[in-house]
Amino acid sequence: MSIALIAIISVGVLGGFLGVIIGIVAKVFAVEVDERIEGVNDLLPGANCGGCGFAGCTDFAKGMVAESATPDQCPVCSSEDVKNIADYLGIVAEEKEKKVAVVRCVGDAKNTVRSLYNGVRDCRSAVLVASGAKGCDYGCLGFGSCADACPFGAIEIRDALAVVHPDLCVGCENCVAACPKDLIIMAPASADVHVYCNSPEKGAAKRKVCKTACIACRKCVKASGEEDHMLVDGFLIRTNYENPPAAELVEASACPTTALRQASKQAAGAYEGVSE
Amino acid sequence: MSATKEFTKGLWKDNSVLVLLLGMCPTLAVTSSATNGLGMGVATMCVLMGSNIVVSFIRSIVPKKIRIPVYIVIIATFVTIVDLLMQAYAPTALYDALGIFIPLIVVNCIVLGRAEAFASKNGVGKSILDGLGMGLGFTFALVALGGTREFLASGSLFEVKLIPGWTTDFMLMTSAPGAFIILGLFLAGMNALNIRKAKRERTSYKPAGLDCNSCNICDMTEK
Amino acid sequence: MGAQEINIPKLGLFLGVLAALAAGLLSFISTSTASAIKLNLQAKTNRALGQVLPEFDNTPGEEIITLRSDLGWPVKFYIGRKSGEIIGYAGEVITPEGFSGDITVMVGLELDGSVRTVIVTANTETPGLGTAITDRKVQKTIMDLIKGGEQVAGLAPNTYLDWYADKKAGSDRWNIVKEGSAVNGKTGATITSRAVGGAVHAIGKTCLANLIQLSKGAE
Amino acid sequence: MSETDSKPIIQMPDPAKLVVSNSPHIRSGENISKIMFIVVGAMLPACIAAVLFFGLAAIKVLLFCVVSCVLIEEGWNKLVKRRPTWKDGSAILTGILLGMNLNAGAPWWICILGGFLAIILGKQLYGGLGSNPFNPVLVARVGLLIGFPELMTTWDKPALGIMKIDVLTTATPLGLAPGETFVKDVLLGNTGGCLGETSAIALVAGGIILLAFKLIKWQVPVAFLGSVFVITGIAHVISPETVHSPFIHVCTGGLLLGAFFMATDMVTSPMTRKGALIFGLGCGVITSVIRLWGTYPEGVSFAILFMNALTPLIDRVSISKPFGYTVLEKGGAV
Amino acid sequence: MSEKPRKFKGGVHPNDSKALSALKPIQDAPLLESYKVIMHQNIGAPPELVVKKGDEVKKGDLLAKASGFVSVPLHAPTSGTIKMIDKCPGPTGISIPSIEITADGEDEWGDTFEVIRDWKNTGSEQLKQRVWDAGIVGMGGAGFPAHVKLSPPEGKTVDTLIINGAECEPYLTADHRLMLEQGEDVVQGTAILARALGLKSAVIGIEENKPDAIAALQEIAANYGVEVQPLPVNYPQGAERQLIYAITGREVPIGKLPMDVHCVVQNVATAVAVADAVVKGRPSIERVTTVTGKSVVEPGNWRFRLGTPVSKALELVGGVSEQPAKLLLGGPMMGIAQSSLDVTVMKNTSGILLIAKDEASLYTSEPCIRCGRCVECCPMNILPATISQAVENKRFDWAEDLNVLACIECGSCSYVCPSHRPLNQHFKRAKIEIQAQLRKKK
Repeated sequence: MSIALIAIISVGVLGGFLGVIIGIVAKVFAVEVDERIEGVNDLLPGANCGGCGFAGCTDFAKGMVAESATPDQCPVCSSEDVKNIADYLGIVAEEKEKKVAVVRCVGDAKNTVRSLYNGVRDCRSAVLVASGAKGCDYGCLGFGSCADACPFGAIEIRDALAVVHPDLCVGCENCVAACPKDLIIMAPASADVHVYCNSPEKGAAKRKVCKTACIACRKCVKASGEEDHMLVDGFLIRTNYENPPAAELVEASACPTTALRQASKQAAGAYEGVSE
Repeated sequence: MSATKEFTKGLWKDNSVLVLLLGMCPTLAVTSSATNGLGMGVATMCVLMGSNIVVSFIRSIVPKKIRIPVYIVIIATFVTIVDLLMQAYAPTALYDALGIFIPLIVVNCIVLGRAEAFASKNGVGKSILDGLGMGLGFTFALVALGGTREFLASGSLFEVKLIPGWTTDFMLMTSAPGAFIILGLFLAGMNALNIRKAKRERTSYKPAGLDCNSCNICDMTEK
Repeated sequence: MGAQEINIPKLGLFLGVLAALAAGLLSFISTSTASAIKLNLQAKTNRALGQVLPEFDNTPGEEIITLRSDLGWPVKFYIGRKSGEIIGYAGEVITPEGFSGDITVMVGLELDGSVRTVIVTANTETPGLGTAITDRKVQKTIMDLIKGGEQVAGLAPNTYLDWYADKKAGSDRWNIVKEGSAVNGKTGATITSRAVGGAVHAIGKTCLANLIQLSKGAE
Repeated sequence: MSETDSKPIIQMPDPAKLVVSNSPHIRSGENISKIMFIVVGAMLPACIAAVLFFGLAAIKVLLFCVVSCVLIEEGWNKLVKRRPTWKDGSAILTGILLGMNLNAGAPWWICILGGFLAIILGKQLYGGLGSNPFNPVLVARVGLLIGFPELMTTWDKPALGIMKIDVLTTATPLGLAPGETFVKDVLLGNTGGCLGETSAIALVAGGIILLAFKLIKWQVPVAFLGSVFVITGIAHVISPETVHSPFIHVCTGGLLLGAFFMATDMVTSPMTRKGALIFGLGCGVITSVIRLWGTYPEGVSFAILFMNALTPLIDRVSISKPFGYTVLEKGGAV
Repeated sequence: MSEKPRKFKGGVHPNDSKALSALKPIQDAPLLESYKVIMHQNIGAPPELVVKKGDEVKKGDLLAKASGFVSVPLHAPTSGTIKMIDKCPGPTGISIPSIEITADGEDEWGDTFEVIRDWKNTGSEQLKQRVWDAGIVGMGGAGFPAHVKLSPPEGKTVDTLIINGAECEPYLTADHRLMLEQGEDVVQGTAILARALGLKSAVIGIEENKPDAIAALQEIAANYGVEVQPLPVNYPQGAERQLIYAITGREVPIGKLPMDVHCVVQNVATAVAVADAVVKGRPSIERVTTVTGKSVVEPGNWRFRLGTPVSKALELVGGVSEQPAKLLLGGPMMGIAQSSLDVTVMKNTSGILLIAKDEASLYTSEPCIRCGRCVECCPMNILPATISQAVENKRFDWAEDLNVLACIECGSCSYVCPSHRPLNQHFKRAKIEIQAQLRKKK
């Protein structure tokens, strides 16, 4: 048993000695780290999308702890997540309306005039050649630069047209910068009805190149009544996102070019376009 | 998380070898045959469960500053116990094959990783399940790797020749490059399966432990 | 949260007690498995000796003569006896010339010093390559399992090791074919072949040089 | 009406059928398959020499390799849903080169396994043609060498004539003791070795074809062969009894095959001329080191694979300064 | 400077196909019923409109005046009525404002500029002003206002004027014909430009594949103190930097202008326009353009007025014999592909080219096999293959490190690429992205 005893004593003493050393070192070289950063980081979704304006979730967490950012800046967090973080940090969370991306064009391959483009399959490169070779100077090129930029897979390219899935979109705005035609806007998630056209040209010129362009016939304006749901902007109608219309407006207005659509139904592929 | 989930996560979703890429040293070194893989897997599983139990027991009284040394001591103790027990009671051939790798379980990051990431935060029951699941997942991965390599090398499995006419061994598979190649193919297959599943469910697949800047697997899911 | 209190004595005490506990546990297990491990090792040596020596009835593992080869390697000779008569020697040497580390070679020798059987008891050679030289392994096939046939007892053949049987070590070591001599070397495992050949030669030569001493036994 | 009738009908282009693309709008006649098939053509002399010396066995090996490479490539394309690529000729070329790296007596399954290693492991897993960091053929050769060391290092002894009854095996000249090989045999190809390393003359002829079509940079073979010649030459002068003459070193052991057809593989060698020179020198030095001090008698494959790994680095250091480069202007647009 | 010209590194030798139109004399295009003059025909700011719908204009009258220093005025190509001011497809594919003039058939000159006969004794400021007033831009393709190049900014001096008669683009013969038929104008214009810069002499660089033009100009040039320098045939010999190097041996630093090495380069057609403006008092309202292509019935060189639609130009040459693959404004190496026949001849339209299906280069983006041909032929000595891969991976910072900003978009790399990769498009993209980044930083 003496060997066992020697082992126990020597190892025990060694352990104790090392423990003391660790303690001393920990005390001498202590680094002040705000543990809240770690805590906040754990509460964040970890998407690293950059939608908050920081270089990633950890950076954002640092920003929040340093009070240079607020939890509601995270586009991915649900309101519950935001509240959790706010509670953790002991601040009051602001309610922020969730935003989703809207691609303001529904000129897909069937409904638009386009010439034969041959080159890099990327919108930002394609726009350098004959401005993208689409009949409409303002329309979606459909090469999916926005879909590439989306970290959440919320944009789908269907028939050479970018379609946003509002349920997957978290509003990080990465796609907005990616679109060379500046087609994508961030609209409140509560607004489901959008005018899917961004061409300021005259109606006739638009019709020549695209069957689904908004020709500013104002049927929707009339159908929406007196309440300013729809705004007239030159040869284009826009949704008033301050006061968005109800989903029924699409049915009621019977848009002749189907440029007025519901985002949710658009994502589900419910619209066929105009067949004349 | 339910108890079943604690158990099953280690088998596939968070498989320590095929998903988390932990414990590469034993994975690559001992999987030249299915038998070796099984032995190493079971030995690691024993250590993992033992350390998980003890760490989980003492988790509330361990001072934070010395938790890592404490875990190391516990793990090292268990490894030595396993080593001695194997030397005494396991078949000689198995001990000969695994002998030099058993002490290496001490620095197998799966064991320390589970102690730090799971057992130190959860109760004993859950920790046992976690250790068992992770250990089984590890064993499964090692046996699969070892079996594949053994079969590709000589057409045998658990040292039983399945294809009698196979006379010339393909030594690339039993050597270290073969280990890397087969592991790589396993990982690719694993990702392919997960991506296909994610596509079917229209979600994006994000491998554990990878951040969005380092790979584009999610993009692949969506196209 | 907040500033962390570091209680140095507590840390030391905790780690010390834990380490002591671990050491206690280990010494207990170590003591209780010691005999089994020793038996295991002995069994291993005996199994090896059984393979290289003719049938014996003493415990050669306890009758050992250690000599030096001309290269200075220690060669262990186990003496095999039957009814007190010496019936053969088993020489064991560890050669450092292996491709990936030491190779332990055991050679059973007749009384006149000619080689009887060669086995390799420990090696870390490349599986499938170097081990083709060193291993005597019976390959079971699926057919054997299905038929459930009895395994043939005895030593599995290995062309490379069996080549040395009935040969006496000359003054020069056995060179492999590629180097212009007769040892059957394996292509791709030249180094292993050479190392095993060298070890067998060292044992054989040491035995021949010390036949008289060996014939007297260890006493 | 009468006025329009008298005018000749002028056919105008249909704007809807006009393609828009970025400049330039014309192109030289080059394409990948043309390049590949010229290289295949350059392999022909060596193939013919192989058939002359090894007979039907050589044709069998070559055929097995080509067919298995093409089928495996197409199988993979099917699996990962890519369009067929065999027409670009790269798989055919890989097959021929693989066959040239095998023994005439190689069994059929070696060819198929080699095809698998080359196409899948060497090329497709990295993303297909153009993305592979290592020469696929050499990946296969080294894989087989590690996998079947015995099979891959015994060679059929060549003899003129198509039909062979008896096949003798022999070691590669570099595996024999110095002085046993005759210069004439080496030049014509009457020595042991894989299909593509026996006839020095045929290989050089192929290399000249490649150079004439400007498909390879002369810097690679010249630097490669030159450095091996110089280093083994020095070693030969120092100890003629253990080291072959530099001439034997250059003409055997797959060095010519490697220098003209393997090291010059476009995908895995540097793009700049300066880089090609560094690459060739590196290959030569490593080959010589392996041959003189290593355990393998040849070493060309390992040298090229090693330099393949360094190619991105070489590309990086060998960038020449752009026209009009001045340090001050770097990185700044005006 | 009669020493042998230096050969720049790289370059390609495409089949020049100039024989189609090289022997066809320049013809004057008949007057059309209407012209659509695109407002923005120069690099820099668009000019300001000075007419409105319904206005009567005479030939050469001002339609729009310069809106700044880097901007040139626009003049009426014929007499008639301003029909409408609307949008018309521009060469880049985007519709741009344009002025449609209905011709009255009179083709009557309005009050044009005073003729400067004695330009040899006229001050350089006055000559420069005339070049500006006449709305002259670089007619080789870029459309850079000519007067800006004649006005070196503070601290920069010019010692060499080079007139670019290389015409290295395949197919195009407009400059070649100009030099043959209007050699006097070319040389005179050159001398005027030299005077405007305060120089005594100038060099006209011509590729050796136009020996008749070299001979013709050499005869005249001596009278004006202008030199003619034959140049080796190698595309892109006519690129500014390569031309300056060939003639003077100076390398223009990346990101700098020819003026930084004391050189000014003007095109042959610009010289003719300058001569017209000074000696004849005419603004820049027409230009010589080659209409050619394998599928064109009668290729030729025509003097078109600005605003002539391509469809009308094609009618003049008898249309096409088969459907072409591409319609280009400019040469095949650097020209811009069009998808509409409504685009019009502009000041910098040196050619209207129809590329036949069998010679059209379609990009397929096969994987790069790193053959290095692009590296060999790049006249700027950069690594096109590597840069294009960086761009494909959206690593514009790598592209910048690899000096993509030095690229002159000559298209040599895409021309030789056996993988048919759209290298040039990648570089264009990279340059735009990098410049956007730099602007953001500022």
